[in-house]
Amino acid sequence: MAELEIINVSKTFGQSKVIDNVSLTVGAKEFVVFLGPSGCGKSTLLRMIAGLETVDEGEIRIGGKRVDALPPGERGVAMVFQHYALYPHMTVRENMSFGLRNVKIAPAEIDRRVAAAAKMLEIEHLLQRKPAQISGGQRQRVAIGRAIVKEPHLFLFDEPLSNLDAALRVRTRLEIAQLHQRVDAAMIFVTHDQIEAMTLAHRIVVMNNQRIEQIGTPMEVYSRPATAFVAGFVGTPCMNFAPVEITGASPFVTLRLPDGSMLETRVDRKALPEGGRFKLGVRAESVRPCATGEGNCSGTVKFVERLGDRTLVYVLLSDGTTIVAEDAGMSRIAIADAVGLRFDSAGVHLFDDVRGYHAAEGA
Amino acid sequence: MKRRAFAGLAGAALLAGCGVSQAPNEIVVQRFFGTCNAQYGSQTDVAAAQTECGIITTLINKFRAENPDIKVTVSTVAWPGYNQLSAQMATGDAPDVVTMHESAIPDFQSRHLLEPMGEELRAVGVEPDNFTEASLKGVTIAGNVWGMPFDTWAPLWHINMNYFRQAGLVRDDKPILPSSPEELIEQARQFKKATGKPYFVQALANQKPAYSRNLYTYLMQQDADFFADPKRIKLRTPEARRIVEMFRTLYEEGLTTRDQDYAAATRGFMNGDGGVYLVGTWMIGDYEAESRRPDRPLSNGYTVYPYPQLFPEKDATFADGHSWVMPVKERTPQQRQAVYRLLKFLADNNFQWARTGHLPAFTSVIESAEFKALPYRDNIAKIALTGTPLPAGVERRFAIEDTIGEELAPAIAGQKSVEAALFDAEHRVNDLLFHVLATSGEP
Amino acid sequence: MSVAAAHVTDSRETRSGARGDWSSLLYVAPFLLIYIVLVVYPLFSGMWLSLHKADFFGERVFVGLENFTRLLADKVFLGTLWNTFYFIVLTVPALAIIGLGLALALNRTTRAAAVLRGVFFSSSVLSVTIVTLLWRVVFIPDGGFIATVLEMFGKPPVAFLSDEDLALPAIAITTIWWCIGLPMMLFLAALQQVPKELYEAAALDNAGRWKTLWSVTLPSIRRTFALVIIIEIVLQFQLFGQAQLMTLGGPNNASRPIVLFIYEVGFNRWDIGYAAAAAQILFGLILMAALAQYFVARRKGEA
Amino acid sequence: MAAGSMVGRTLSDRLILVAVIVLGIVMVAPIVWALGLSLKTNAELMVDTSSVLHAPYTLQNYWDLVIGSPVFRWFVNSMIVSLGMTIGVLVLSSLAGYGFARLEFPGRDIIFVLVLFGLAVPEQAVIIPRHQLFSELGLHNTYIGLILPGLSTSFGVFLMTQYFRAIPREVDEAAMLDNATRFQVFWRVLLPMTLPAQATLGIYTFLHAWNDYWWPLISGTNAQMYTVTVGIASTQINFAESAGLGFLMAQAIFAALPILIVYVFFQKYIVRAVSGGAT
Repeated sequence: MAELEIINVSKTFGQSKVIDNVSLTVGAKEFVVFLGPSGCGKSTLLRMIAGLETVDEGEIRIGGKRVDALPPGERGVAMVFQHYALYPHMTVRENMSFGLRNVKIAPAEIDRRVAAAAKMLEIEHLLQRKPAQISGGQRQRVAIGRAIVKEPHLFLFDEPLSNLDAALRVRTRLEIAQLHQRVDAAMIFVTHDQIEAMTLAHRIVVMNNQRIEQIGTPMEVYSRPATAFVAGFVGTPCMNFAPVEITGASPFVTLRLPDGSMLETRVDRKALPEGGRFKLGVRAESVRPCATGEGNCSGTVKFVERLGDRTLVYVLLSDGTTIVAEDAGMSRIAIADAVGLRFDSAGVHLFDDVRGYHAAEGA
Repeated sequence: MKRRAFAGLAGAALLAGCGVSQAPNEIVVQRFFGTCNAQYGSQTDVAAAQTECGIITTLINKFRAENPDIKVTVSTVAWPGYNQLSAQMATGDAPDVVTMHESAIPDFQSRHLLEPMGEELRAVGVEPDNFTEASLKGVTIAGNVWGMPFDTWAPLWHINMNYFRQAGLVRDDKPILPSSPEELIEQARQFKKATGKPYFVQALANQKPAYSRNLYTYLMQQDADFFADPKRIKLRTPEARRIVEMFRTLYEEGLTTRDQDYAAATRGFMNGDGGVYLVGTWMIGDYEAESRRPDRPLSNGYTVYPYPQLFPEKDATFADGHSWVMPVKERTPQQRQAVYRLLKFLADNNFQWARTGHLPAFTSVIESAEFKALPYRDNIAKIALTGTPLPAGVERRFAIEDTIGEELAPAIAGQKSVEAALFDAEHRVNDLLFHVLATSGEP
Repeated sequence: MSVAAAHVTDSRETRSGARGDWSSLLYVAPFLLIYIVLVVYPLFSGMWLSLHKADFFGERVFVGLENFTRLLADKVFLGTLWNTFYFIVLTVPALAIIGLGLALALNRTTRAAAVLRGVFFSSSVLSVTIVTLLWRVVFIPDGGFIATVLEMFGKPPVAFLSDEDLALPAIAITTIWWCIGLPMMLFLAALQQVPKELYEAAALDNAGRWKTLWSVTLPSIRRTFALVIIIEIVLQFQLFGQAQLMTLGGPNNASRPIVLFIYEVGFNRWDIGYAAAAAQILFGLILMAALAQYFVARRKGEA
Repeated sequence: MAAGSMVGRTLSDRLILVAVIVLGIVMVAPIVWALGLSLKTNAELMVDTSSVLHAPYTLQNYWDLVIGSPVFRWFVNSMIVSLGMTIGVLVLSSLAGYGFARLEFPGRDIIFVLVLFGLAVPEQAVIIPRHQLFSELGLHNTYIGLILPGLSTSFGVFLMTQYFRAIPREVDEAAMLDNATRFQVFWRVLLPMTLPAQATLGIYTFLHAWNDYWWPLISGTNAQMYTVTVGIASTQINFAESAGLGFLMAQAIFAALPILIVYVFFQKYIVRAVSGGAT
């Protein structure tokens, strides 16, 4: 059953559209991540679900019930804010029980829920402290605890990890994943960090320019990006792009790279629209350095990035295009080496050069 | 916070009802002269009391004791209290009877804020014919009596006879006083040479009225009609210039103390800072007491005189007086009667008040043996005749005094030319009077 | 006045979490009511009054702008403008700087610091009547406190309150003495808010005392500094009691502030139309100062 | 400086301390002088105020105060007026500050600017019409009449609005998600967070009210309604504060003492409250 349905929702602030006709369904117990650059509308969409922003057009349903006219408290959702938004004058216990007391839940029940949540989050020893007296990571846990005690069917996280240092961020990320295992609820998590998105999500909703670019599982988004934007936003390093010309007859197209070298693919000529202009997209992992003359093209090594398990090689083609290729961890390639590049045709994507949509892939 | 706010509201509601209402037999007496309840709060022995505050406090205590049917509420105000009184009158919350300088009466009378009192005073046996000339002038406007005079006061020459003797300025146990500006400066120089002290002790700092009063006195002595038209002052005259220049010379030559304020000058004279202190009647009692203490600069060496006549034209001294007036107000017959009973009582005890140093307001008292028996009163009794207020039609006299004083101070201290100061003073006073709204005669 | 308008908000906001409705106005209404009755109405009433030749006791004649032309030709009034401005220059920076200095010096937990904080605050609770009485005793050249000290060094006494050049500075000193408690307290409070980590970081960076003060402490209390300046300008613009009780505006109009002028004209001379006109000019001046401050602050805030 | 405590006592630390102590002596000298004056008989002071420097001292003035001075009454009046004004300003400013900072209503920004204009309105510009208005409403010589004008000042609204604006909106939103009504958001969540501003505003208002002179002088004209400031002025004899100087000082000390004691004992909490470091 769908926990959350967003149907043709739009919103404008003054002249500018901030959400443009978005539809989305989130299933029960699903973990969905809204991913996108800042200003793409992901936070606004989250806040609309929470009831903190109005909905100008369209519908939002939670648990089958239309909620877009309800105040935030009555939507049965809980939210964890970017800056935690703890009440500084209340103790941790009071912070966690505030919402429950407002809906007149029996004190015994409140105590039970707070105790359970505190135990789960290992913050039992902090219950009598105030937010100013605990660390950033602890505050994060309290903010999560405040959401848990409400026992909602939908959790909303608004970039909750962005204020933590790197180590803590990884740990908390894991904990949120574990939390999702334990609670019987759907979660929506907003972030601009694709690693968070990839590691946490059942499905990722990639947003850009007030619209959804793609909805899919992490692997779908990674390996079959729906648009050049998605392809460029997800994955490290960024996908290589290069304008190409289509040559060669059927059945498969051959691509002319900007430096003039040719790349044969297994893309069906008929699958491509006539007369379109395309660009090549290929991830570094699908490009291997080789001896000059052996690969599809060649160039000069501009920069070498050693990551331990693999090595990224930045190769400058003769026309000035840079292609990033991946080599083994123990690669001996050095700057200024002349290398050849071999493209794995299965990893080749073609994108409409104008509108950016995914036109074809090599597999 | 919730509780606090509630308490605040409840308190506010309570307090709103806490306005002050007056009982039918209650009269509110508003006065200056200060508070001295600690010493005199329960005293009724008027004869034993000293100082303005002590005497007026015991007088009213005594009246209360003798008239248990009247409730007298005393409200003491900061001197002179006219801002407060104006505010009260504007709000219709005036007291029943108030102390008022005679010089302030025209302001309030011209706006129909005072009741005429002549007839009713006469009815309780306080006969205006018995007022001294200075007092009668002070409370009479357009033939009506607008207040019961309480005293006449004037600035005087308080003299340290010990220094005068040292300077050779004593003859027949009396001080030799100057009879012209030149002589004054001559004697002052002689005094300073002999004693090393300045001739004059003056409160020149923060004290505007003193300058004006000196000017008034010496203009009057020259018979200069500087207020021929009560709406216009004339100060750009040789007469005025002569006076200011005289004080300027005294200042320049160090023949006066310079930077003392009132308190410092009052103490200074007591401690032997100079020969003559120019201050009002109210200090006589204190200095007389001081002169009876041993081993003090004033020991057995104090006397007091009116301003000596420096100009041959006229023997005159600027004078003012304290009086009791009744603001226009609705009163029960009981209250009205109570006010006049109090006034009668105060009139009957005018001698006691005169012990402060002020001159009595009643001829019978001034001529009485008991008054004459008070020290130095002989010397100054003539002020009851020579004491002269400004002409009756002049309004805003406190403001005028301040304005003139403000302009004369820098002229005397040499910070401004005499000519410019007199010009500015005249201009400012006339501007002030020009903008006093003409009021429509009698009520 | 905003009921109809509030309804519009209503329809827009009920859907949102803000839940705006007519009750929004309930929060500001109590203050607005008092503000309108006790400030706005009297202000306009005062403006109207300033166009009249008016007596304290009721009679009024419409004279247009005469009061204003008269004011601009009134040497005494023009002098008060200068005096007021000069007084602010004398007091406000001094209050801010001394207050800050004291706060810096006393922001520690020792017993001595606690006592001294009490000492520096103590003058604030004295009423103006007493403060001026005390300081007259200090300033008076005849046996006054300063004169006595000068005398010990063989110097002649200085007549602070009757010297044109010294009267206003003397009042300023009195005022600083009287008012130093509040800025000090505000700064103390602000200093307590500066996170300790900042000092630790500065210490690790080997920043010296002055460097720390300049680059850590001061930037952290910027807002308090602005607050102190605003409060003090508003307060010192309204100088009244000290001048009235210490010098009566003298000598030679050297220490009369504009408020004392208004008071004297209104309550001593009963020329309330003229007083009202002077008050309007004071209002205009403070308004300009406030607007200037506002724009400067805003520009800085945006930067 | 906090830095000083970490580095330990240095020479410059001590120099600063010495400077502050010297300044403190300058600061306290006039008060000690006043205390001295209050311990001398009036007669002695009339002759020479420097007699303060030596014995004999007497508590006579304080005794006189206890038996015959209305200073108690003035003190109570001043307390009622100052506390009333402080509470009133805090309540009104908090409500309005929240309204201007957080709520949507038409004309809000314009109204706020108009309220800010009030910062520029000196009391003198409105005092005469205000006085006439209070006459018509019969509010003179009532506590309400003394308190109300103080409630109209824009400063508190300005301060509270700024403070509310500085609180992240996330906090309101969290509370809304916690099912708090708008009033609860204000009362239970935001208001407690403004304690530092409340303390600042409260102290400022209290001192301002305590030292106010002009309005109480012309509104509370009945001797029963005098505040300390007006009352002390009223005891001065015929422009002669030379007489009764000791008694005057005793009254002043007496009137200032309770507040001073409150400050000295509670300064830790006051400063902590103003700084927001409340426990």
